[in-house]
Amino acid sequence: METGILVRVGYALVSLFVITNYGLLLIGSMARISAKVQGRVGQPVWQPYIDIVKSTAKRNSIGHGVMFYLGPVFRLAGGVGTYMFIPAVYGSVLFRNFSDSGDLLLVMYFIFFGQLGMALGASEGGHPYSAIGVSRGLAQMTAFEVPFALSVIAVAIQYRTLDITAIVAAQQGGFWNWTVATNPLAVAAALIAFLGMSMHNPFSIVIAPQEIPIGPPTEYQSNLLGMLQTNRAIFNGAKLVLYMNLYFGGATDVVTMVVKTFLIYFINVFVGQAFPRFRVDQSIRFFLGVPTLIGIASVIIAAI
Amino acid sequence: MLVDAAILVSGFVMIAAGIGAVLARSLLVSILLSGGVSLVASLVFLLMGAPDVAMTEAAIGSGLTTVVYLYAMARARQPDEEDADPLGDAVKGGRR
Amino acid sequence: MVNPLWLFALSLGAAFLLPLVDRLGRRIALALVHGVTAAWLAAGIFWLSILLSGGEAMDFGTAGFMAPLAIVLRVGLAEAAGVTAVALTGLLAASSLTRSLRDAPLGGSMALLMVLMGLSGIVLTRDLFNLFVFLEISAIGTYGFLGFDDRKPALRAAFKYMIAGGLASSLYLIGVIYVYRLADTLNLDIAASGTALSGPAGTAAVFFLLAALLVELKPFPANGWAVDAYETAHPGVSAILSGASATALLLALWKILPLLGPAHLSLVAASGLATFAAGNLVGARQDRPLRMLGYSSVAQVGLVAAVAALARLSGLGDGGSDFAAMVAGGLLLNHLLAKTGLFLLAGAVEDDRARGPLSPLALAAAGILSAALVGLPPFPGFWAKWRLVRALADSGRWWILALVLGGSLLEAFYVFRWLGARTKGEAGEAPVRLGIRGAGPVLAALLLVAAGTLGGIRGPVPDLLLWAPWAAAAVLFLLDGIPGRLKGILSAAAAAAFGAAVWGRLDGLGQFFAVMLLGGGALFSIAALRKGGARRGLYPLLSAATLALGAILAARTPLEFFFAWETMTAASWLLVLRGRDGRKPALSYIVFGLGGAFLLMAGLAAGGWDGGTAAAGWPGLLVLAGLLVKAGALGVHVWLPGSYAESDDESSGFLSAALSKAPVFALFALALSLGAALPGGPWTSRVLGWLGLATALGGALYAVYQEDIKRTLAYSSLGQIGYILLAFAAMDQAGWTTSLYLALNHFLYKSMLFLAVAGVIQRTGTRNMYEMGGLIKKMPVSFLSVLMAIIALSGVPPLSGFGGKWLLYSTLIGKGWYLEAAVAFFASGVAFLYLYRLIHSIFLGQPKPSQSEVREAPAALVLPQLLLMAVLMAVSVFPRLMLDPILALVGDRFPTTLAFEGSRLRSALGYWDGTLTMVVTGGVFALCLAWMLANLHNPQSVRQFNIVFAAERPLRPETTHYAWRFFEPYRKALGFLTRERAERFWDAFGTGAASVGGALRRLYTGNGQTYALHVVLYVAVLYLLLGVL
Amino acid sequence: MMRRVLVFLAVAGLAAALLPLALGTGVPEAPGALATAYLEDAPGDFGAANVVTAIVVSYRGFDTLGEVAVLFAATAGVGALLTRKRLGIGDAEPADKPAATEILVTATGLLTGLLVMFGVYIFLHGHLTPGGGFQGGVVIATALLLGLLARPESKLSHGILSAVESLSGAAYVGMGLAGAFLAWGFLDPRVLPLGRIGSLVSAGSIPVIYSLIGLKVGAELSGILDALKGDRE
Amino acid sequence: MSILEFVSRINPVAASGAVLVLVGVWGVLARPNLFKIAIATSVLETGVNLVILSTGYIRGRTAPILDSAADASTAAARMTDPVPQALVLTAIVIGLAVTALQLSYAVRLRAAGGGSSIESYGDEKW
Repeated sequence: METGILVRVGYALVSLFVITNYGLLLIGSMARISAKVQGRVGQPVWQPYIDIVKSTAKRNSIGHGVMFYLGPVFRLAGGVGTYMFIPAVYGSVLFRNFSDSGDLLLVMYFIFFGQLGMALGASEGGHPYSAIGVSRGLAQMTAFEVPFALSVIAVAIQYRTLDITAIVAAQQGGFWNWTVATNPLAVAAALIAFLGMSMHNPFSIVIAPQEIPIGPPTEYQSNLLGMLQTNRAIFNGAKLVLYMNLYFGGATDVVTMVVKTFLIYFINVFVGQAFPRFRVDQSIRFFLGVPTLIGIASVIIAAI
Repeated sequence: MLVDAAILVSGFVMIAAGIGAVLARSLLVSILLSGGVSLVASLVFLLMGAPDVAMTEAAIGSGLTTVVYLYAMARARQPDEEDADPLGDAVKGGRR
Repeated sequence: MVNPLWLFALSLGAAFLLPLVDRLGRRIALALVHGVTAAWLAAGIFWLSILLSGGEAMDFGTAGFMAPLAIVLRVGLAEAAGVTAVALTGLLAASSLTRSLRDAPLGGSMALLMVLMGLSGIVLTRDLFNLFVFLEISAIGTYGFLGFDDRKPALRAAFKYMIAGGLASSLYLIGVIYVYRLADTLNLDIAASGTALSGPAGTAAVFFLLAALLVELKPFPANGWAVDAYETAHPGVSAILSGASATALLLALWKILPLLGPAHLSLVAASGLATFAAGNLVGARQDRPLRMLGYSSVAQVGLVAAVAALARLSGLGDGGSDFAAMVAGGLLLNHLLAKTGLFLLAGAVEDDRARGPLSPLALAAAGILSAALVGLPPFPGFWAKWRLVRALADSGRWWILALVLGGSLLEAFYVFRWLGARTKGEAGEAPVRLGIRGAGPVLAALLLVAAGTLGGIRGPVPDLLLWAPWAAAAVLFLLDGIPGRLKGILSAAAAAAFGAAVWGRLDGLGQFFAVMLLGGGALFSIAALRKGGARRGLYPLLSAATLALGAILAARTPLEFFFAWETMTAASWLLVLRGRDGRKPALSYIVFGLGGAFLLMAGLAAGGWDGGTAAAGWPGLLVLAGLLVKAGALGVHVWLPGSYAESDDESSGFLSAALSKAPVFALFALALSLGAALPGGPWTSRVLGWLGLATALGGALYAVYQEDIKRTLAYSSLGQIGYILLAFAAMDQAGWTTSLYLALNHFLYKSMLFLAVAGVIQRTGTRNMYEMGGLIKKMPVSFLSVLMAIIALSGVPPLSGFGGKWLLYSTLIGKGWYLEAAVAFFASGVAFLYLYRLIHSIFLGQPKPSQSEVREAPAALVLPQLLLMAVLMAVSVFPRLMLDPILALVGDRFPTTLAFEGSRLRSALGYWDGTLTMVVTGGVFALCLAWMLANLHNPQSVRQFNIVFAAERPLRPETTHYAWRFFEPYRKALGFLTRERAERFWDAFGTGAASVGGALRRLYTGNGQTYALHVVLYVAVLYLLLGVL
Repeated sequence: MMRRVLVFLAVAGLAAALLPLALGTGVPEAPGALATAYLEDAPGDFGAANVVTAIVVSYRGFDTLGEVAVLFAATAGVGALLTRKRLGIGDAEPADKPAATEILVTATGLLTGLLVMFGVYIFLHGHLTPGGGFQGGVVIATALLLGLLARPESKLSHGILSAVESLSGAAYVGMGLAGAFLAWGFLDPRVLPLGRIGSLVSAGSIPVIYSLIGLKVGAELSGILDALKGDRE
Repeated sequence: MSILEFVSRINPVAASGAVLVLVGVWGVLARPNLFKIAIATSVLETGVNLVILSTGYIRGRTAPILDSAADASTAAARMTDPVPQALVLTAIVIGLAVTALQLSYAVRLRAAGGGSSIESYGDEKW
């Protein structure tokens, strides 16, 4: 296990490179699929790459202050960090990342790191929409965290550990060992929470101010926006990997990982297309309703 | 026994006078009746072999006390009728 | 020994000659009056000194004969004390009476002499009929005294007083004569020695004596006449009535106690307790200070009478007369001095048209007197009440105990309400100075301090270290004139010195908390240097509160602990009261503080701390409940937000960061005394856990909706304490580790937040977050401090706060508290809301033009913040700095589930490597930062309103600073959770008590005849009860 | 109505307490031990024929001193309450002016003198016959009252009254102290020879004390009447 | 027990005194006039005095005053109890003092414009 620190950093960079590209392609392809479903042509799969390059290459950038600049840094660091704390592929030294820093709890909390920084940076922009977006986002976050937490607890009970690697290990040996088979309620709760977490429809009101010009990151453009777009890919990937690890048996190789995460993401987008948007207060009440009950049920099942 | 009887009779007189003193509407009558109670009491004291007390009761209880009452009534410009002037400020003569 | 008859001769001679002396001048006459009183005082003290040094009580006969034939006076300890008390009250009242006596007819001065002599006679005589004579002397003196300065209300009251007095003396005479008839003596000792009074006739005869004395003691409801007199008479007269007269009458009651049978004694106890309860209930409804003090007087006297009767009835306490003397005597002494002082003081300050605040000296006197009245340490009432409560608990009289404590709480409520109002006065009015009229109250206060301190040091708390808070307060108060900053440094030095002094005697837990409690005190003392000026009162109180926290740690016995605890409560209450709008919050602070303290007291007294079997039962639970009130558990938290918000900014920080850890410490100490268990068994742990959780969630939810920064922080503290309780309740290694870790962390980041916020408030002059904005550029250090603090508080890695979260969830899931874990997760999510808002509304968004001149906070605030940031970083990078000592502290009391492997902490479920997390995060952050900087082309800073704003250019920051009612949608969704149920409950509770008081006070119709009816009915009912008993 | 019921209940309750006691104790057959001791010892102890006086002035003399103090305090109170200023009586205005005939004036003049002498007689013989200082004092006050009635414009000399009151009171206390220093205790009358029982000069200082009481009481009661009349400054 | 015997056991002084006490108390409680209250108090006091003296009432005995004929040794067998007498003397004088003071207050209150009923002096209440 003991690997030289430089080697580990190198591995981590490779792992990061993989997830970045995968994340970008995933977004691109999903947008494409959505378009097809809706009968449009849609954007090219590599459109995210174009966006990032374009943003980064902009010649001018404006700033509102130090925190404004640091916001995207926090955001990107948050996304990268989250990924860094998750073992992406079970048994792989390359994709182990820095998962020995902490267990599932660390990952769950590190998710907030980027969001917090982003919120602060956006706030310094002085645009009211940023604050509105953040307030909605945070409000919704508190709600969807509940079913998610319950589901995580159910997993922890079930496998008697919070160590992600151990959780994956316990699910090896076929579909019937996966959490989705052993405790489907936990997975259901977690997936509903995922919709909120990804701010997909019907929980996309948070980014509604963004749609006017573009939401919490209203004031962002150029290089800073590029970082945010990069993060979107990495962060998305990290979360998908986490879900896969917790509920879908993890992955023993990169291909499995790609397939599984793609499918998880697909479910989400698919569901998202089918529902209208909730207002924030509605979504809060929603999350604290049925999904929470499902979560509690999953905990009870796991505990029995 | 004769003394007892006398005391009992005096007792009834005193009680009657006492009730009268409480019930009388005229304050003057009240005062006099109350003095009467004392006077009869002093008689009882005498009958009981307490001449000291009898003297005192007669002098103070029925005598001086009655005088004090009368003086006070006059000084207070209190109408004789008990219910008169219940709420005051009827006595204004010469005062601020 | 001086024959007391000389003194009577002196008094009478002086009184008889007074008209002649008066012809030489009123001053000389008054000097004679006061001189005679001084002679009584000297004699009393002389007797006391002889008797206390082992002298025997002595009897003095008259006319050359002794007991059965002649009247005998006795000088024993109680009598000597009584005479001293009466004369002392007379002299104290002189300061307020002298001027009025000079202007009134001579009758006033004569009446004063007569009253005091009569009262002394009541105290000294051993003859029942002679007692009647002295009762009449003091009564007639009182009647004359009530009206001496010709104020009309007092004249009215005097007439009512006379009617009731006449009834009482008639009853007394009837009693005396039948005692004579049956026992063939008028001498008390002879009457008590025989059995002649034990039959039904004797019982009835004694009943009349007793009823008369009880009526004279102003029992509920037969006391309207007295209360009217207290309210309307010259304050000096009221002081003598309430102090001296009550003392003498209680001693008279005490004297006839040997005549009483058990049924009589039960009557006294019942009547006394009913009076105590009703007096305080009605008193709570009073807004007229003198009348309020009147109700308080009757209540106190009722309590003393009840205690005396109970002590005799069934050997309450150790059964010895020593107990009755110490408790009843202590309560009486306390009442005497406090009430005398308060009447004089209230008379002086309420008499004036001046509505301004009190001058510092007057304020100190008022504070001491009120605190003494309520029974706060170190005054005599505190020691007496402790013994009383202990005895009541020992003998299982829980109802009485509850009644005594409940009544005391009510009393505290209304006395402190008055004090709060007087302290603040009305804005813009000149301060009220007492002048010569202050002599009485100040002297009374000093005597209280002296008596209480001596009683404590020579009695149950000889440890001088525990008195340090009072010493510090006194010294700093005396130095209050010197520059404030100097005092601040002294205060911080005192905390450090105290820490050094106690360090050696503290165990690990104590040392751990000493860092927070004393360190916090020193820290905020330094922070207080931010403002110059004298800052009167702040430093003495801050220092006293800090040292009291230290004393709590150093206490060895339950009483020492409680002593320090109440000291802390009192000092911190005054800190709250010192705040600009501190009146109302301070009142609720002290009422809940004392309510908690009384629960604690009951529990401690019942053995809730001794680790014995009682402690594991509900005495221990009472202690626990008391601590929870002080910790601010949800439901009894209503005192917390207001007091944290309205006190001075450094005080708020001190309260929140340091003082809130005192109950936490006590919880640990309690559990440790039971061998690391909670009283009441496993259910306690479960309930406590949920309570902590509810507190955590409630605190966070409430915090979300606040507009006031300090309220936000206050509720945030509430929530954090909730987590600490939750983890503590888990009662295992992980739980305790978590709890202690959270406590220390909370201290760190809440200190930073309050320091930063203090700077912000000082610079902007507002506490409303929506009135700020964009301060990041003006106050970067404060911003950084808040940023780090909120990252830590929210538990986001890599700062130390995450350790707390990780430990918490590991504990909860490991313990099987799954639902708790989920709710905790929700609560910690909610925390993000207010934290974000805190930093956004203040530091980010649009700057206000009015705040363009704002500068960084003063160095006194910035430097401590820098220090704390460094500490926070250090413990974040190296969690073992903090966790190793904590793990050592928790030790192996529980099965071990947590252990370090290098820098990695491993639990039963998972692991966490704080150092590695920090390195990875730092690395990733550096990478991202480098990328950002590398691609930053031609960055330009834009003007304030240069934002993309729907094709418009906003002109005013108000339109673009979205800050007011920030989480409105959230309120829409979850607002129902934060309806102020607890507030409403306590309000309803208060209203209920108030309406009971209101109903009771309808009895006080103001009609003298109704009062007389109450007297007769009271006697009739008492007689019926006597038959029943 | 409610009030009447309550008053009835209160009085009935008191009756329930009082009547059994008053009626149930019956009539004693003989004096108790204490009374017997007084009856047997008083003549020997103090040489007073009137045992009641012996008790009042000596054995329980302290009570009597207190009683005098009560009266004194009451007088002081009355005097302080009822000054002309407080009663709102102007300076010139006489208090009351009932008409008095010449005959009445003359007669009362005579009677007053007689009454004063009678009063003095009563208190001088207090140790021998019924009566004593208080009764004598009342008689003296009555005499002065008559004088007041006869000559309403006349005012009692407050100076003299007050001096008499003060000095006799002080002398009373002085007698008490003399008892303590010259005899066996405070108010012990045995500072003077006891004399033969039944003679005027007997019973030690009892007659002296009773006389002082008489003077004091007379002055005080006169003072009360005077104040009620409205003559106090 | 015959009625006569029963009556003879009752102390007639005590009985009348006790009833007078009740009458006095009733007067104090029932009549609102200031002077009436004072008068009732006086009646009450007289009743109390009777009750006091009743305990010294011994049938067929003389006043406790020695005349020249009798000597002290037989006095105790002939005389009544002197103690209640001594006490009553004190009580009577005190009663006068109280009455005088109470009346002065009534006068003073009236002079200040107050009414003759005690009900008009209820400004201090609750």
